[in-house]
Formats: sequence, C-alpha cells, structure tokens
Amino acid sequence: MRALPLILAAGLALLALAPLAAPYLQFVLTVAVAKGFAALGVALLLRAGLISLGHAMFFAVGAYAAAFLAQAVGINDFLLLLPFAVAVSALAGLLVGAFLVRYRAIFFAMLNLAVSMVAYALASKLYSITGGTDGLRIDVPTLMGMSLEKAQFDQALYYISLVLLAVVGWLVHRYLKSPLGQALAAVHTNEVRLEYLGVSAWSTLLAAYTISAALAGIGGAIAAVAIGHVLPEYAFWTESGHLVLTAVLGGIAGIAGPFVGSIFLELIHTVAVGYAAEAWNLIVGVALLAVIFFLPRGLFGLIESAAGVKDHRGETEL
Amino acid sequence: MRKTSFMRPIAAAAALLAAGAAAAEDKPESLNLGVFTFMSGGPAAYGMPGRQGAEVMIDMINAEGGVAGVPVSATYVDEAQGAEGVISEYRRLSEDPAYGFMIAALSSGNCLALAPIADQLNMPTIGWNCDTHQLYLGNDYQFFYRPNGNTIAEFMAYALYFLDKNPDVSRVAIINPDYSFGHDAAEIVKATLKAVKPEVEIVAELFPKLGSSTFQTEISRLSAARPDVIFSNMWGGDLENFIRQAAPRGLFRTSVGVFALGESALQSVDVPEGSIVGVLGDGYWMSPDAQEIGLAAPFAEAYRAKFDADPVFPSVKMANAFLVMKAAYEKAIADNNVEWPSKEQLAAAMEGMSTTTMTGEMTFREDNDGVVDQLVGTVAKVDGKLVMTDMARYDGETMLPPLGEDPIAWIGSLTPEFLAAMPKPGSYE
Amino acid sequence: MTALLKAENLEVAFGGVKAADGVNLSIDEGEFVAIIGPNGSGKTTFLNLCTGYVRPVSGEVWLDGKPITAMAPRRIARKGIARAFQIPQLFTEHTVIENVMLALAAHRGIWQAFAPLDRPDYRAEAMALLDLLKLADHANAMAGALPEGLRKLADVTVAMALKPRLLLLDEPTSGVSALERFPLMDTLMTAMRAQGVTALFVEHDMEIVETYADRVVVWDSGSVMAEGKPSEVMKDPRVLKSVVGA
Amino acid sequence: MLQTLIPLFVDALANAALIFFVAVGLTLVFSVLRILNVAHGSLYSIGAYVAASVGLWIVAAGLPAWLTFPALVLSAAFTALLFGPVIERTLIRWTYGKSEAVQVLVTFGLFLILEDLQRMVFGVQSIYADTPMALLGISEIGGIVYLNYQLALIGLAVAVLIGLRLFIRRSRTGKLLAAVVADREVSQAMGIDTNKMFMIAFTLGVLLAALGGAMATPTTGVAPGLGADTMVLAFAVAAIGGLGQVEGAAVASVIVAVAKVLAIYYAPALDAVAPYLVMLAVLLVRPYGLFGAGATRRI
Repeated sequence: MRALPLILAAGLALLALAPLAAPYLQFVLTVAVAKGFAALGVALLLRAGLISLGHAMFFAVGAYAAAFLAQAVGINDFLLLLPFAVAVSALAGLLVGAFLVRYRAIFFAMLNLAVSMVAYALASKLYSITGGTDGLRIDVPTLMGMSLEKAQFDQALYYISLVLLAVVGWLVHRYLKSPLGQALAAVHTNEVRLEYLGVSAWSTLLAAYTISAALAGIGGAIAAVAIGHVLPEYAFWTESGHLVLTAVLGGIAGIAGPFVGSIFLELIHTVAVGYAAEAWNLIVGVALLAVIFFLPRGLFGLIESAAGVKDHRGETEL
Repeated sequence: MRKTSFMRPIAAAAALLAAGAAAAEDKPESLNLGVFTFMSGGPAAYGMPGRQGAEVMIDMINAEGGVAGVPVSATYVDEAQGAEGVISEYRRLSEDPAYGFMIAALSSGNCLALAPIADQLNMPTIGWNCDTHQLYLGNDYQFFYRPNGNTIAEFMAYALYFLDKNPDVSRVAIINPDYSFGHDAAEIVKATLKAVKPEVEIVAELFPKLGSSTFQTEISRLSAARPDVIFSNMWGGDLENFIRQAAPRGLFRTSVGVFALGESALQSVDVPEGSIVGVLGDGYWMSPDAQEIGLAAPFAEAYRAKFDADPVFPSVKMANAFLVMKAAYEKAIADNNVEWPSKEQLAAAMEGMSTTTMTGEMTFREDNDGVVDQLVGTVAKVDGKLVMTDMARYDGETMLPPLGEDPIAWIGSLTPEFLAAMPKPGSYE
Repeated sequence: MTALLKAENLEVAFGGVKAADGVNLSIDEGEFVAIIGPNGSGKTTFLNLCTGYVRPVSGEVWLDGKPITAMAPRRIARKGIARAFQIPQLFTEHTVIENVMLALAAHRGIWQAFAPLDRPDYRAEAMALLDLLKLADHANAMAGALPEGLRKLADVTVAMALKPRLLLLDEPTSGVSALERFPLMDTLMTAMRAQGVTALFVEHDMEIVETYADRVVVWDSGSVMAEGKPSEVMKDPRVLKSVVGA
Repeated sequence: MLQTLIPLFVDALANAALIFFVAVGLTLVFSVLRILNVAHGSLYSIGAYVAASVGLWIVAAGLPAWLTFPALVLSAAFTALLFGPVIERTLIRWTYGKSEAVQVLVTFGLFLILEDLQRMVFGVQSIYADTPMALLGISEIGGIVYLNYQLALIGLAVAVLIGLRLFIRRSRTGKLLAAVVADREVSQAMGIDTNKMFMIAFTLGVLLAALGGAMATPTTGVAPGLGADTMVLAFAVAAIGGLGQVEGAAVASVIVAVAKVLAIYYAPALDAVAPYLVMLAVLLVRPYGLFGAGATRRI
C-alpha cells in the first residue's frame, strides 16, 4: 500500500519535469490536465452508476464563463477567471442537476445529452453573445496583476494546473472517502436501502453532480486560457463521449485514473497526428473496447497492480 | 512543485538567448511551412483546390531554386478537425524550431483564433483565404498578414455589380453560412443596398449551419419569398449542394443567383448561366491582368497536368499567398542584409510591402490587410465550359474604408453616386 | 397512552387486487408483534405502506400520534422507523462494517463531505453492534459475498444502526435452515431488547411466532382477520384454515 | 393564408419523413435490446455512403438509370446484413446484462471505429448521387416547386411505419419480438430464443438506419460528420417520442419537423436549436418522452 502514494508523487514530479525535457509537451499536457479535471467529474458520477453524455457542456460553460469575464467584462486575471468559471459551472451544475438527478440509467444519459445539445446549439447560434461558431477569444490573462508574456504565462499556467491537480485531487479523494462520497456508490448498489437509511439519493447525487460540474469548469477555464479561444464544439456530444471514454480508459476507481487516461490520450494523439491522423478515432475506439473487455479498472488499475494494491473494496464497477 | 521558482529564470534566459540569435540566422536546409486548409468533409470541395494550388506552387518555386536558395516544404493541416485541433496543431508546429512560416487559414473563424496566437508565438503567418473584416478591427497584429483583402471590399463589389446588372431589382434574399463570414457578408450587402439603393427590400435572411447537407426547406422558404436576387456566400460542399438542390426546384428560373464564391464551383456543378459569381479578390487565372503578368498560364498548365482540372480561385489565392511569402523573405533578406531573416525581420518586412502576384498588385495596408482589386462576372458557357464573362474589375483602394473607420458606418455614408462612378459589367474583358 | 404506530383504514390496490382493504392496526411501545398470513395477503404491502414506499389510496398512518402517511421513505426513516427486508438490501460492494458505518453516519446526517466514513468512533460503534448480532467475524467481508442467513442478519444490523423506535422485519427467518431459525431469532431478540427496540415482524413459521411474539396479527386478503395472543389466535379455526391450511 | 400554410405543411412532412427514418431504428433496437446504440448514426451514414457510391457507379457504368431505385433499397439491405449480425453477435451481445455505462461506452467505441472506417473506405470528400431525384421530376404545390422524390419519401415513411406495425402485430417473428419487449424473462422461460430475437431486432434497426441514409442521398450530400450529426437528431427524436416507442418516434418526427420548418420560415436564427428546444420542453414535462414510462423497482 505504501508504494502507491510514492508512485503518484513520482508521476506528479515527472509531469512537472516533462516540459524541461520536451518543451512542446507543456501545451499538450496543460490541455490534458484540463480535460482530466472534466473526466474526473464524469468519473464521480460513474461511481454512482450514472453515465453523463453531456458533461462537455460544463467544460464549455467554464470556458465561456472565463472568456466572457475576460473579454466582455474586461476582468482578465487568471486568479479571478478560474474561481468565476468554477462558480458559474457549479451553479449551472446545480440548476441542471436539480432536474436531472431524478433520473437513472439511460434516461440520465439521454437527458444530459439533451441539455448539452441545447447548450451547444445556443452557443453556436447566439452569434452576438457567444460569437457563434467563431467562438470567443481570450487574451493572455494577467496573473495576480502581473502581465506576463504568453510563454511565461503558459508556463505559470501549467504549474498552477499541476498544483490544482494535487490539491483538488486530494479534496476529491477526501470527499469520496467521506459518508457523502460513500453514499454515492451506495446509490449505485442499492438506492432503496439508502433511502431507508434516511438519506436522500437526490441530494447525494445533486452534490456529486454539482461537484462534477465544478471540476469540468476548472478544466474548461484552464483549457480556455491555454488555447486562447473557446468554441461551441467544446460542448458537442462527441466531446462528452470522449470525457467518459477518458475516465474509463484511465480508470474510475481512483482520483488519478481520469488524469492518467487524459494524459495518455493526449500524448498518443500528439504522436498519432504525425503518423496515423486518419485512424485516430479508430485507435481510440479500439483502445476503449480493449480496456472495457480486458482492463475493467482502466490504465490506473495497471499502475495499482504494479504498486501491489489488491484491496478493491468499496469500489464501483462499471 | 518548487520547480516553478527556478524555472522562470531559465525560461527568461532562454528567451534572451533566442532574441540575441534572432539577428542573424543560418540558412536552414529547407523552409518548412504549415499550410492550413480544409481537406475533409464538405468544405474540402473548396479547401482541396487550395492545397493543390500549394503543391503546384511549391513545385514551381523549388524548380527555380526555392526561396533565396532554400527549398520549400509544407505540412498540411486539416481545418475540418475544428478550431481546437487547428489551434493545437498551429502551436505544435510553431513551437517546433524547424518551422519558419505559417500559411493559415482558410476559414475566418480559424483566422480569428490564430491571429493572436501568431503574435504570442512570434510566428509570421499569412491568412491565405479568410476574409472577415473583424480580423483587424481594433487589433494591431505584428505577425499576422492577410494579402487577400477583406469582406468589405468583396461583398460591396457583388452588391454594386448586381445593382448595375439588374437595375430593376427590388427583392433580395440572403442565404449565408452561419458564422462570421456569412453574417459579415449579410451586413455588408444590406448596408450597401441601403446606402446606394434604399428601396430594395430584404425578403429573407437565412443562416444554415456551415456543412449542412440539405437545404430543401430553405429552398421552399426562398421560393415563397419570390426574390429577384438570391445572394449567397456559401462555399465548398454547401454551395455545391445548394445549387444541386435548388436548380431542379426552379429557384434560379425566377431569381438570379449571386454566388460570391461561385467561380470555385464552376467545374464541379452546373452553376446556372446568368448567375453572378466572383473570386473574392482578383484571383481569376484567366483574367486579362493575369494573362499580362504571365505567371498564371504556366501555373494553370502545371495544375492541369497534375490534377486534370483547371485551377479555381482558391488554388490561385493559395499560390498568391506563396508568392507574397517569397517576396517577404526576399525583402527581409535585402532590408537587413542577412543570409536568412529572423521571424521578427520577416514580420517587419511585410509591413507596408507591395508585390505583384499571379493576378494583380497587392499592397499591405498599415493594419496588415492586403489591398487587391475585386473581380466579379456572370456565368456563361464558352466552348462547353462555364466561365466568367461580362466582368468588372473594381479598384481595391476605393472599395475599402479608410483605416480606423467603422466599416459598416463607412458603407452607410456612401451615396448612389458612388455606384454610378463604378466600372460597369463588361468593362473588363 | 398513544400507540407508537397506528394504521387506520389503509387501502391500496394493484391492478384491481386489493393489497390493503381497510387495514387497522396499532402497536404500543415495547411490543413485539408478529404478522402472519398466506402469500399475497398484503403483509409486505403493509410494511411498504408504513414506510412510505407505497402510498395508500385512503387511510392514515400515525407515528407517535403524528401523521406520516405518504411521506417519502427517507423522511419516515428519519422519524424512527427502520426496516429489514425479506430480500436483504445491502450495499453489496461495501464490506459489512462499512454498511453499518454508513447507517451510523446517515443517522447523524449524511452531509459530512471531508471527514472519512471509516473513523474510529463509527468503527467502534459498528463493531459493538455487529458483536451483538454475532456478525463480528464477518465485519470485513464484502456484503454481497455473505451467505443468505448472514446477509439477513447484516440487514437487520444496518437497520438497528439507525437506532430506530420501531423496527420492521420482513420474514427474518425465511431462507434460513430450520435448525438455524431459533438461534437466529434468539440473537435478534437479545439485540433488540438490548437496544430497547419495538418490533413488527412478518413471519411464516408458527413455532417462531408462538415462541417470540407478544401479539400476533393474522392477515387475509388485504385486511386483519384476527389478532391477539399467539396461543389464543392459533385456536381460531378460521386462522387455522387460512394460515396453516388445515 | 392557406397559400402560405400549404408549403409549410409539405415541408414539415418532407422533413418528418427523413427524420423518422433517422430515429425509428434506434428506438426499435432499444425497445427489444434495452440498449441505446450510440453507433446508430454511423450506420445511417454508412447506408448513405453505400447507396451514393452504388448510385454513382450505376450512372458511370452506363446502366439504366432506373436501376438506382432498387439500388437504394439493396444498398440498405446489404449494409444491414453486413453489419447487423456481426455487430450484435460480437460487441452488443457481450454487453447484455452489463450496466448502461458499459453499453453506452461499447457502442461509443463502435461509433469511433465506424467513423474512421468510413473515411478509409469512402474517402473524405463529399459525394452526391441525385439520379433518383432527377428521374422522378417535380410538382408544384401552393406555388412552390417540390421534388416528387420528396413527396414519395413521405409515402415511403408512412409505408414503413405501417409495415413495421403489421410485422410486429401479424408476423410470427414480430409477435415473438413483441413478447420479448413485453417481458424478457418470461419469454425466455417460454422457450423463445431471445438471442435470435436480439439479432433480428438489431439487424432490423441497422436496416432502418441504412435505409434512412440511403433514402436521404438523392436530396442531400454525403460527407464525413454526417454520422455524428445524425446521431444527436436520432437521440432527440427518440427521446421526445419515448425510448422504445416506434409510434412515438413517428409522432416526434412530425413535431420536430414542424418546429424546424417553422423556425426556418419565421425565426431562421433558431433553426438548429429548434429540435433541441422542443426536446427539452417535452422532457421537462414528460421526462420519459411522450409515449414512454419510467420503470419502478419492486422490493
């Protein structure tokens, strides 16, 4: 059991050092970590047996909130953009979730998809507010009032993202171990018993839904300033599908899984663009099926086995 | 996580080093370019001729020894993957020191997204096809240049041409793709009509999604509106689908189609004769100017040999973008008296540069927008081929608002006399 | 003295079959009441009605003189009625002790998002309960992997962890071999007495009812046919006919 | 007034016909297999590609043009037989009894694979095969020219709806399918070969998807990305009608089509949003769709 924290710490250190060895990886990894946050949000809901086919919507909400604050309102400091984006996406999650967490199984998936497609369609149609399909631009934000060159900012952003990964990851880990987090898996295995314990499955799920939306919002805000542009396609349903895929590929049991999945995918993508751009979806699709068939605990499951973790109690299987 | 504290100074030192080195660079083995265009999906019908134009022009440039003796090679990036992927690819290529110049992008949306990044990454970039006038509105880019003019000149030219051609027009319908390019064009056409012929009524204004495969309901809606003129700046597969679907339903028997990007589709669909088409600039390879300059004929010949088709204006635009890039390298080398220019020197050399392309003169204005003439004509069948006839060539300078003025407001200040002073259809043959 | 639980004229029907047809019943604090009756006579439906899982068409349920009719199960649970099920309802992918700790946490309020569920005080309390119900040896087994009899015990333990005023047990000895029934009931009784729980249990086994119940209620076609001390009720020929089938 | 209403009506029905084909297979597969096939849109676009390619080939080979009509149907049948049984036997069958998350993910993986396979087989350029449309000519209704092909499609959609009903009500296989829909366990206990029923239902779903794609080709272009766009529309329509409700899909197609046509006529800015706004409005009131019902759990 000791080995796992060491491996996680080593992984984080490796991430921190990677741009020194290969500077072009910094951008790729920033985006990967951003998407990892959103995938972590999806993984939370998967623990409750709920599959959201619309979570890219909250990623987009976070991104658009950041872009809106920066360009329309003119407040463009990353340390304000981030909390604002997270607050807006959490609020969106609370509102949407209040309606959606009454539903289970495929209806939950479909209703999420439905809401996300409305968001997608509105983002691409409200030309005067969202910039339509052109999207919105974000200039390089300041950092605590300091104006930085793009290159410096990108570097700062990357390390801020890693710090967030560690801190937020730890908080989510605590949440999952807490009664409220454990109740999440309980919704999946026996909702009737949970209700008979006097626990409202609705509020348990709503809390998780809101947290998952906030996580997606963190990712959206990071991606928005890293890429410098936000677009409706962030909310398209295939993006949502990719988030679920990322979470499952990495493994939903631990906090690290979705990030492992996301980094793995982005790195493979970077390589594949040069050699097999035509077959990128094919590769990902086959990888997904292989993981579902042969590695139900995802890539992170492999790391855990290597670390000698054998105790999988209290974990949700897909 | 303490890495940040000592990484900053390293990065700063690296940046200093790079700046020092910028003054004198060694000639590279080859000049690597990123070339961005649509290569899949409906938009590829427009984007692939662009890529093919690039291939032919690269062959031509390399056959003559390349750019200042350095052979050119290109990496093509598909814009159909969406702006997020396009941006990532642009960054990936730009951060690779092997790449010296970008020719990006086809779509206005992507240019809007890439221009600030070009400045952030100090990457000299030419927007080879995008036209939105919003690009340089209120933005002062150092590294992003656009040698093909903007939507203001382009769509004013169409409005003026069809008013001259059909003086009785009173009902106009607009169907444009749903993004900045389509919305901009609609604004400009409406503003121009309002200024020079205010009695014209806009009877329908539709913005189907870019990449729609079917327009049947839109066609019914347009038929019901009974317009004299249907203006559209759809392009690629959208344009081809629209014409294919609308023609059998008789839409063009009662209304004249104005297809702003229609020249690009003349070889692939039966664009109805009498439709008004153009090339968004002067890039028509058969134009009198092109024949006089003499570069277009060998280009077209090489193009035909390689792809068994005539070049269309996206091919010409792309080829012209390469010529502008070549001129920029030559000017930067001469200006700084160096073997090979730095990226900063290249960007500086393009400031205010003038050059002759395959099809006319191009001059960069202070805002980095290129001034080019506008060519509009009418489709007719000559020797079994659809070509542009009855052309008018509008002077680029007079079609652009003065720097710093709000373009739409400037159009509003025009008068019917402006129209009267314009060259007439058929004046350029 | 008001009855702990009181049901008045409960009526509900499923697809034309009356599962509750004017049920009247009351249970006093400290009582240990058994319900018997043929299959399909509406015994489980009565438990569902009392816990809000099924809403009556008409009639009222009172707890301590306050109406709880048609409240959601979780609200009724929070008011002090806990339930063990005929088919045990456990969190199968948690261990037995985690199941119990989750119930303990739920009793205190689930909104604890940062302190872990597995903390010393919960663990000690859960262990004590498991001890009481002779499940201590299986505390760390996965709930889904337990044999049927132990799962029923675990189900009761989870219900008891809610420190209920009234415990509803749905056939606690079904699926348990004849030899194990009395020891199982002994364990349950001891535990319930130790916790001062009032209980209502549905049961098929007449011997069990006679041995453990203070009072027995006989169900037939959705209503109470007879009630009283087990020894007296068992002499009623109608009861013998419908329940024992004699 | 009537003059403007007639085109609205015709356009709505023409749209509804195309939309119905998109959704009916998805909802049919769900009703029998209880699986939401995320790759449904890809099968639609493969049907379209096969039909368009065959159509172009017939014309290029100089064969009689009328052959393009049977070619549409045969292309769909070919697609269904090629993909239906194989996919059901391998991927889909493996997911029976697994959670919805696994089912959605497996079909999403299939979607990704099929999207790229299409690019590899059919290329990335948009293709257009409109011979059947041209052969049927035009009609004028309410002062607006319509393609007879559009009108024929309305008839075909109605015929398919009625045919499906008759198949399920009258034929032996259909009755067995209906039994599986009604109660899977009981029908299994009664000796119905549910595995065979699943394969038949899935193949029928693929056939309907491919037929939808094939029938659309004469009036639309086929290009990469068609599958993903089609998928969301199919989701929306199936959700509005109620997942698993064939008649619901028909009604929902008409509702979505009316919304879309009204938007194009009177509020063009909303055309792309219209189907989803309708869906949201319906689902807010009836979360399981117009004809659907949620399941309750027994304890």
